[in-house]
Amino acid sequence: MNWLYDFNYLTRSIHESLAETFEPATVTIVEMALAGLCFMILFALLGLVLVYAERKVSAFFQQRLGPMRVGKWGTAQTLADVIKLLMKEPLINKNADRFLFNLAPYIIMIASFMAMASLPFAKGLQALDFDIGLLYISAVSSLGVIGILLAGWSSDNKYSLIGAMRSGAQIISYELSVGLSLLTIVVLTGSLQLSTIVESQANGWWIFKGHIPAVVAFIIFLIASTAETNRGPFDLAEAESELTAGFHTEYSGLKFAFFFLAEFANMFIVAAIGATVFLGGWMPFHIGGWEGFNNIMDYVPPLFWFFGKVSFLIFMMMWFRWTFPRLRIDQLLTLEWKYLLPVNLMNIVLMAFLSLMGWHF
Amino acid sequence: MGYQYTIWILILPIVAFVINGLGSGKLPGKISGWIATVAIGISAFLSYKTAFQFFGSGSHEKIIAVKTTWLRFNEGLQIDMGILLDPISIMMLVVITTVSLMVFVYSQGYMKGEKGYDRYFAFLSLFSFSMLGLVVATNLFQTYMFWELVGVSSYLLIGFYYDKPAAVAASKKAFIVTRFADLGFLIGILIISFYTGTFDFDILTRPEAMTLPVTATFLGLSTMTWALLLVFMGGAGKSAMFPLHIWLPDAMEGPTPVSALIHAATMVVAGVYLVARLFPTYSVLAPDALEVVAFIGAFTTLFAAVIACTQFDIKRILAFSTMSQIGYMMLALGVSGYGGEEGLGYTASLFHLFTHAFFKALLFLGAGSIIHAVHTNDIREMGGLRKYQPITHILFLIACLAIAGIPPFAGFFSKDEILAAAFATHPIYYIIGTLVAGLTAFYMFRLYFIVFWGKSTSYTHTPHESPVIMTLPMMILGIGSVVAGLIPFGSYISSDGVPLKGHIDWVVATISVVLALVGILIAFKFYKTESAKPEAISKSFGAFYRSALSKFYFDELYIAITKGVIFRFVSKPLAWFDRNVIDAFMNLIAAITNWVSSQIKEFQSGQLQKYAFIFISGVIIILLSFLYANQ
Amino acid sequence: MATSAIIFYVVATIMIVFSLLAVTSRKILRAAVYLLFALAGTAGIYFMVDYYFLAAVQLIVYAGGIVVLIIFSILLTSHIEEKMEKPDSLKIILTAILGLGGTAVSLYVITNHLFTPQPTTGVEATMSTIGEKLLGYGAGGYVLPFEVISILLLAAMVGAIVVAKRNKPENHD
Amino acid sequence: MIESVPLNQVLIVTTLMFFIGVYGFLTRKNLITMLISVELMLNAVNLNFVFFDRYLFPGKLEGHFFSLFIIAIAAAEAAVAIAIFINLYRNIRSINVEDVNEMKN
Repeated sequence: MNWLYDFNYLTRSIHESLAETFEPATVTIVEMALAGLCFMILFALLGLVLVYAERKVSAFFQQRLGPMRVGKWGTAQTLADVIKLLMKEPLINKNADRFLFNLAPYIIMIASFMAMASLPFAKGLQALDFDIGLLYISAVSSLGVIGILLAGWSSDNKYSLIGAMRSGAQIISYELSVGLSLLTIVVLTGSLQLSTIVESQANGWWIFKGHIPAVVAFIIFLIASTAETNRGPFDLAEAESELTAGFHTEYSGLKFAFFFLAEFANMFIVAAIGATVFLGGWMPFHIGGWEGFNNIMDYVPPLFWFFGKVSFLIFMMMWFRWTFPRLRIDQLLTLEWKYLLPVNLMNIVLMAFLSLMGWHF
Repeated sequence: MGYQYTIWILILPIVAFVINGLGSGKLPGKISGWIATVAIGISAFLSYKTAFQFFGSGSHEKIIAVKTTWLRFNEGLQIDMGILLDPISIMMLVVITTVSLMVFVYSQGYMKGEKGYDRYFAFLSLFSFSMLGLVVATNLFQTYMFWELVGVSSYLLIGFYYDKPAAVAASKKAFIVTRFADLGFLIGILIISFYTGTFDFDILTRPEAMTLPVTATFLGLSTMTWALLLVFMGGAGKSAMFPLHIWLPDAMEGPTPVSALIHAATMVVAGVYLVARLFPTYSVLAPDALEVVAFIGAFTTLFAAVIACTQFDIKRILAFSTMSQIGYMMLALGVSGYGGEEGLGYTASLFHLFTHAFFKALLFLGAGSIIHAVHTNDIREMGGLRKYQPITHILFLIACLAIAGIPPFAGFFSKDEILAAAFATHPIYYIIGTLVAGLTAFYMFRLYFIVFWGKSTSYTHTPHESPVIMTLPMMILGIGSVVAGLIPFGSYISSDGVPLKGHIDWVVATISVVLALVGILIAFKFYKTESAKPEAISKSFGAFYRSALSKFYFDELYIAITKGVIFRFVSKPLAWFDRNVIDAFMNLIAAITNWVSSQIKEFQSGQLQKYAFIFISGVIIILLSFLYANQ
Repeated sequence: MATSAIIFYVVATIMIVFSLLAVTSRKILRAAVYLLFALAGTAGIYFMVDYYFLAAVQLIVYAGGIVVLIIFSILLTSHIEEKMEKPDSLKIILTAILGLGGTAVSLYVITNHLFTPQPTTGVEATMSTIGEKLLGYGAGGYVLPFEVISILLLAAMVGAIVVAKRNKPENHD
Repeated sequence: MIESVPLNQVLIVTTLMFFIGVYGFLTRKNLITMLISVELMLNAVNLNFVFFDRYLFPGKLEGHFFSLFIIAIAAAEAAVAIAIFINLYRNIRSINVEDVNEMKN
């Protein structure tokens, strides 16, 4: 059962067994393929689970049942939806730029994939672990906006274009706050490497250890990452009453599914980042001095801790979506540039001061 | 104890100039006047201190108090800036600061309420600075620079009322005439420095320097003679010697205190000072030049005195009188020899300069006081002023007696020495000098009687005595006019530094005093009360009188020469040449440039991509050539 | 042939092809997207030479920043139906000759020059060394250019805002 | 990669990229596409710096920092350039380089 706690055993044994039969170059390729396959499966599963979760959560908040017909408690509803989407005819506008139109969803997907590649799911379960981890994630996640802009432009549709512009402005703006709130914690860890960040929380999560600035940063992170993923209450880019469906109005079938999937994947990614940076990643919950309690917590495998925290954050974001009314574009930008960003800058200075004085735990 | 503090004598006025100049129009009330006055007052105090220290020490050697190198041409030739102290420069310092201080104080009353009060005191301070710098110059070049500065301040002050066309014209005239003279001065300096390799007075006037190997000749005279003549030309321009005198009468357009300071007591004697400064050089290397100095001096003194007898403008009379007196000084320098008793003329000249400064400044300030009271310059509109201005009257009388050479007033002693020096060398000059002494007494008392006695004119408003701030400086100068002659001048200042025992030549003195008394008597007869006699006598002189009244038509002559000859035969052809040859050449060049640029303007199309194309092609070509060269 | 070499050749080919497409495509947004691919390829090469930080910066600034800016400006200034006119063929020929000539000269130099590596013992391009060097003021520190560039960026930001700001119509009431 | 690909070959890539940028800069008329070409050239230069640094002076990181600063400056340049383009478009309704001749005459 060791592999449940440290995946290094598992990966090492896979690597060794492969190395016995193949050449080194082939080993590398095969390992890459395997990792890719795993991520694809994860992606698909995420889509299935999260779409179902969203429906159920929205139903919960609206005091109704949600999907109940397909499968037990409607569990197979998403699967049915997938089949429906696959069967749909892919339509393209007459004047649309076909190449870009087809390219856009892939760019968004690729960006999500690349970001996911460096997430630490559990000890040793991390595809890419280099010392620029957090920077890398914000770098590749910033690529997604290009897909949105391309989609909006190439659809040859005014609503799509306006939706894309709104979305682009929103993502670029809130990327700043996300990055800065993460930097607030990086000041404490002294490293961008995700595994190091997780290790540094072995004796307590940063949200507890980092005093008030960490809490402020966490709140800002939650708000900004919700906005960055274009989710409500910041989903004005696809405000159906104004813009029908925003940048993906013209998409149908599988490509629409890609956008849909990418949205949930992005939600997962930001939740995972938040969990990793603020909530200790796969580290179990410990309370200083309570040896027995801590031992019990250690028995829970890291994978569960990680997905538990991520689920909590995703639940929070869904909660937001179904509770808050939608913002106007000017309110959206005012919130970012006039409130979040200045507060964030002050906060980071404060945190640097705390870190310099060694006042954190 | 050193003399380093003498630098403050120069610095204070320039500081006052800067403050007043920068604050012009912004300084409150009359503060600018006080700034300037306090500055010059401290300068005056320091000058007296210097004088006591220097003359008290008994040595009359030259002292370089301050010295810095300003320009360095080569190892041998460099231009210094510094302060040279010797008897004559200290004497000049005392004179300038004293008269300046009096004039500054006086001006505060005279200029009260005038527009440009700040500007006036700024310029006056600049003038004081320049004049002080001029007299303490250690070398010819520094002299020249301050000489020009003096010219500029004079120009600025003559043209002080720049909204008056006459003042503007007068300032331009003064500037152009003196500039013309200064050109000679500059050439003279260049020749001297070329042959001697130095600008330093210390070397130039040292007795050893008299053996400088100056053998080159030009037109039969040695180059040194030419050079010194040219230097004298500069001096003559500043000192309004014939024939460069024409600017001085017109310069009276400036404010009267300015005339007192610049055009009577200080600047106009700069020429005398310059010749005196270089006197050993003149005396040994160029006796011929001294002859010229003497001749010009003698001619001017007579010439100006004659004109002065005929004028009616109070300030012009004084201006001609000034010319006449400076002519005296030049005459004395010209007849002087170097060393011992021979050098009497040198001492006399500077002595007269000294005494003249007091009484001529007093005369001008008195004239200013009168003008202040009656608002006119024409003496025919004055008369009987002794009742209204008793203090001015007394002081003016003292000054007149002093200039007329009546003992025991200051002018008597200095004039007597000049006449004695002339008597000892050139009898002709002596006769002229004595004659002029009589004429001087006549025209001064003509002025005096007309203004203060004469008919009582009815004034539009009653003239009043000037305020204390104006009469006080006049009183001090009045005291100076009385006692200045009693100073044993010869024991302080002599041509070779050895004290000269001053004594009065009784024969000469008696003759000149008698002549002066005769002049006064005639003036008394003619002008004490209104009479027809002057009219009749002037009629009997006929053409001579009329030409003297018109200043012997010199202004007209100059205009005729410049307009008729220079403009027509020189300037016009030059202008033609300039327009049709030089300009045409320029136009040709411009046309060629125009043509070429129109041919190549395609390169400047404003098209960024063309530029980039050419740029990158050039880079590749250069790269290729490097490759080829490295093969 | 080593795996990394194969990957390099593939990436290099992609970069060159997309560069060519970026400068020849007649649809402006496509040109921008091709540029994005070329720049992303560059980032890949930075990854391959172990300059992770530079690669991430390349992605953030170039791909995520400049290309997004360019796409934004395209969205604001062009329409989807616009197709850029083809430049006149003389211009193309002249420029192609110039480009080929330049390439030939450069390639000649590159292939004929013997590059000799300097055996230096140095530092790895890890985050901490980069951070220390960027803010180091001793030998090998880059704090001065770092600060200068921060000023430059500020100036560029202010300048861009001022230039692009729409002048408010003045209210004369 | 450093061991398996010689420097000459990687430099060929950057050279090609650079001159493709030059070609684009000279033939394109739209200012944005010209900017794209400039970015290509800058990118090629960056690559050159990195390659020289990595191959010839390993461990010095000088080329690395050069590239870093070039990227920063390119960002500033692009921001200002695009601000100018947008203002230009607002004023003359075109971002064609040949139409920008209001100041000429």
